Amino acid sequence: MTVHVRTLDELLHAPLEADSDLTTQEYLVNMGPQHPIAHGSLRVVVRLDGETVKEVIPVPGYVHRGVEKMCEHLNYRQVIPYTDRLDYLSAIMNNWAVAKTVETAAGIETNDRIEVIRTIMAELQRLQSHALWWGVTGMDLGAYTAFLYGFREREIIGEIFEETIGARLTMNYIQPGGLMYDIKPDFAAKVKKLLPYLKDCVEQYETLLSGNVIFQERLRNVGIVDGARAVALGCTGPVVRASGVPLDLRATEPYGAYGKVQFNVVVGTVGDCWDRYYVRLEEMRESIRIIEQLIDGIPDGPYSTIRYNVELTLPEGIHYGQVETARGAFGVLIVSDGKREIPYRLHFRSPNFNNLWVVTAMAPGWRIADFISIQSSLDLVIPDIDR
Amino acid sequence: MDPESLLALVETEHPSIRRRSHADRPAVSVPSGELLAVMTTLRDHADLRFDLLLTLTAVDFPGEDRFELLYRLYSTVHGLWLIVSSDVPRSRPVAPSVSSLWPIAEWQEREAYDLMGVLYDNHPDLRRVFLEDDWVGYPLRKDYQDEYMLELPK
Amino acid sequence: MQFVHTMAAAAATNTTWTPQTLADRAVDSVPHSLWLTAGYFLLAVVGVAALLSFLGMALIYIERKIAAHFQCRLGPTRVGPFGLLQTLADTLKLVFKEDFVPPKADRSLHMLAPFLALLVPVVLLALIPYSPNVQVADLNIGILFITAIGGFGVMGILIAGWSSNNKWSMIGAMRAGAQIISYELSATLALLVVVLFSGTMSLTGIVLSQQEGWWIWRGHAAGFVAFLIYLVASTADLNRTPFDIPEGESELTAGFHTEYSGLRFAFFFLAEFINMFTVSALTATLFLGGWMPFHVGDWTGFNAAMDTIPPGIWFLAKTTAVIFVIMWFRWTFPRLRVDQLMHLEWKVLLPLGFANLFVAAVVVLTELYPFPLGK
Amino acid sequence: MIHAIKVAQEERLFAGKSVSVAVITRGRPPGYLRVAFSAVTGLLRGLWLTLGYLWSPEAIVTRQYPENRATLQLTERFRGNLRFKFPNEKAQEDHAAFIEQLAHETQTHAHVAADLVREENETRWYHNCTGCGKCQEACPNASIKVFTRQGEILEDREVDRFVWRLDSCMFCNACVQACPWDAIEMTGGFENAVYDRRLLVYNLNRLAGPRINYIEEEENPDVRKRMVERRDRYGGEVPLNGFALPNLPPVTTPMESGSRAIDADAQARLT
Repeated sequence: MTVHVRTLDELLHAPLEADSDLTTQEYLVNMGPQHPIAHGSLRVVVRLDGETVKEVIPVPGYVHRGVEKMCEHLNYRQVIPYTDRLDYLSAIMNNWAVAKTVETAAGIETNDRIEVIRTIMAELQRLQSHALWWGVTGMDLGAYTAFLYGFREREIIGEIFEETIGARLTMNYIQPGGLMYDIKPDFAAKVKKLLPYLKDCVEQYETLLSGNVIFQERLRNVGIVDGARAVALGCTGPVVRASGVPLDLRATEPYGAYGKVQFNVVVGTVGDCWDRYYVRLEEMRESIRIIEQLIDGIPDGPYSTIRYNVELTLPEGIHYGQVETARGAFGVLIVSDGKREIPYRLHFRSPNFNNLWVVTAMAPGWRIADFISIQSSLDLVIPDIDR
Repeated sequence: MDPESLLALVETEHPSIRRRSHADRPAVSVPSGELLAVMTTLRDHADLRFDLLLTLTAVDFPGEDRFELLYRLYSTVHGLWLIVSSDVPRSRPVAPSVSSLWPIAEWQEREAYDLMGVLYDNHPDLRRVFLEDDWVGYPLRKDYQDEYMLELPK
Repeated sequence: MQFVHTMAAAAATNTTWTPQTLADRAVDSVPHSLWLTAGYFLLAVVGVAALLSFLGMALIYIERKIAAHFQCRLGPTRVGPFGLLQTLADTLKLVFKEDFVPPKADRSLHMLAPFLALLVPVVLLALIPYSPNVQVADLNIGILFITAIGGFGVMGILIAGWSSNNKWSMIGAMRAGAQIISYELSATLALLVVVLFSGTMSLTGIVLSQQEGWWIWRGHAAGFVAFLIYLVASTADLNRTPFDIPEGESELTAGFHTEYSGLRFAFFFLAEFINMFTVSALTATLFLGGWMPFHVGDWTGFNAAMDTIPPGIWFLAKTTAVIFVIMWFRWTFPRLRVDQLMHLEWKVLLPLGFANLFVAAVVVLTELYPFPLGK
Repeated sequence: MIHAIKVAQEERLFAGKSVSVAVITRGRPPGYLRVAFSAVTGLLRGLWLTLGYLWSPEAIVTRQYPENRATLQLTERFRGNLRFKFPNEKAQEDHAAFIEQLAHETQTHAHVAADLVREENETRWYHNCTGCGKCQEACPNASIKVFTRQGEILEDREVDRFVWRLDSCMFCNACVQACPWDAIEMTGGFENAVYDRRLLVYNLNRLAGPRINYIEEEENPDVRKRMVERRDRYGGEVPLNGFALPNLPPVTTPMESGSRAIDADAQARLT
């Protein structure tokens, strides 16, 4: 029995056919790694017939850094700053995934204060991520002004992070057994002041893009994928929720303080780009709701239950932990040999890597412009795909 | 369904599987010859319906001459979690592809092939994902070496 | 101003007053002195060239500032006071950049295309009545000429896209061809409404015909609808958002001018802005009364006050207003898809344009103007 | 054309439990005219929103960065350049004022006072570091190398050079967290652009010697003086791909060709 291994060259040099009665030839174009839609450096080879997409071949790897290999030489605390650099728009949530896995495996207890602060920070980050995504989607569809509005909100939330954590993008905030810093005394007041502003911003987003007929036409009924197919294609996060599957780890497997708060899992009905767009917009409102419920009663307690320099060794075996980031289920799979304080093997289940695959099923049959809408509605962060 | 009855159910369907010790979640170990049959049961059995393949990866154990393939499954119907593991020999790392059951496996298996060198049989399009086609070796293997790497500790 | 009054009165009383364009003066001066003729021609050329470069830079600066303030930014502030010299600095940069021609491109056509793209708006600049007596040439078939020359504008884009030997350029050029040719129809239909109303194709004649009220409201709904159709269709002709699919940055990187750099890229850039000015000036001339001051019925005092503002200022103000609207569209709306663009033209604008033309014809035949012509 | 957006809350059974979901549905406003009307008003509302921003200069968020250095406020926890904490530094911040005061107090000429200060000034650089190397162990990128030496007076290991590589630092704050002696901190410094990567290697300590409290317990000024030694720059090897990781030897092939000691010219710019 032999297993046939193919190469990209083989694929790209396959003969191109004329698909219609007219003798127009199909052609290949490279959307990326240097292309405005690549949002980083993702290469997608698209086979086109005129304006119509026939096939999509994603070719990631341009920011592949071998993080998993690196992590085999780092202890669990040192792994966490590297997770910042996977999905950099969900840095805190990625930190949380590792911290949670280590805590569960090593049996480290945390307290309510830690969990509540983690939840608030994660939701602020989700807001930040969705605000930026909203702007980027606007830019992809030609509304450049939206891009700058999205960035403005992102920076305003970033200021809260900077005050508490000292960093705006790569935070390394959530540590096994606690947090890197305690919140400042005026943190709650500042967040409470921010929330009405953010609510107002979401309304502005509605006015500028959601209510715009061109925008609706660009997204509605484009790139439809139904619930069962989305699940089979490994989608998580807003992508699968837009198809009507309420798969949200915050609700199905509550962690942190999510079990104590009331919030809705936002789901769509059709599973097109519009649903994926609006699910995120509604999620911003839900995030604001979650923060509102938690911000008033942050319990007292220490901000870390273990000392920083304590040796963290996980028991032998497979440990898996996951959180719902802004883009879907981020999982950490640690295989520990039980002897050293570094993982034997560490694997990141990144939501973007899995969400990217759905584009091969969604895009064929649509036009180039729809391909832009589809890829934009997936909200891909390239370093998380490549790891 | 609690983890215990889940494992019992899987065991009655496929007696050849073993329960995994050292796992913080329900986990089973499957002989690679039966992997596809077990996976089909897991996906299609009315009480299981594991329809979401969250993670597919491989772990290298050069000392024991095996790759351990890890599959992490979730059932959106019953809310069940399961880790399935299967060993393939390191000298001949061929495993059946589960891409016919979960389309996403096609993508994830390509990653496992690219970085670990596990060959998936009946995979529709087995080629490297991240690295170039002419890359020599599989970087996540424990004995991987190239000229740009730090030396491994003795 | 007495001057405007005189002319308007002359037009209203059907006396034979003809505006003096540069072309007229040049022709008139032939019997007297050929040097004078040459001088008039030189004046026309220098005037248009000066206007061209000034407009290009001014409009780019204005667009940047407006876009910045729409987006809660400041825009250029570093070069010169208020960043006024930023465009100049950028132009200098573009001049000194390498003029790159892709190895497999059709070299001669690749180099020719930017000039073709710039040619059309420049020719049209000559037809616009900026003010009474400030016009290069007043053709009695002005509208026909505009339509004919305007249709030629797509050639530059098509040639640029084809000769670049780049897939993105090619797609962009094909999109541009389809789009501009389609929207030319609606634009022409809207122009025809004005021709019907004013009974002349000469641009000065059209301006003078709006003495009693601008066509945008004097032509019943038909005038207003024609104005809207022309605004939309000309924005599409300009390839500006929401109709910028030939460039469509996030789709086609830069569309038809992907392979252009340096001065030749600057020419495309300039062509876009000059085109915008030309289109806005035409909109102002045809629908908003050109250099005519704003008058309201028999409010004599108000009308006299309006007359004190020079006609050139009126013309500029109206043109600027239209330019602002076009920029406003760009910095608010997302981009249409190709098929939606075609849908809008062939299934919405074009039928609406025909219906509108019919209504306009009825209005003209029945002479049901809201403000009767001054007799 | 345009559609209306509705969000309805309901309970849905999913994955074996009841989940509260908000379902997004869409409806078409009845009638062609109504659709056209809401399409046009939608466009106009968007235009109105952007126009509002055009007219409100207070909404501008631009910060004129290099010009606003004087007023630029970074937060207290901002994670910029790493530096040593010098507990005595604050007391001696204003040199000139200190010399003047000293000259006045001791009734001497200014240059004598300045000499005194130069000696006294060493206390300014007393630090908290014991050279335990916890930071070096905690660093995920091997950006820190603590060279220790055998102390003459205290007969204990003490810090000789504390070398920090900005070029491979990712500002994760692990070293600061790991330090048991509170000897280092991350500051607001972030303007680090240089033309040579080797200039991004910093020697953080100014004095090789024991921790501040050991020095200050010593009462004999001469002994104190012998306990410390000036350290200005790091002139050692700077492998371009990092120091050795705690449990890995340094790189031997082939990128090392780029590694070189800092030349004298570069050293001059390092301070």
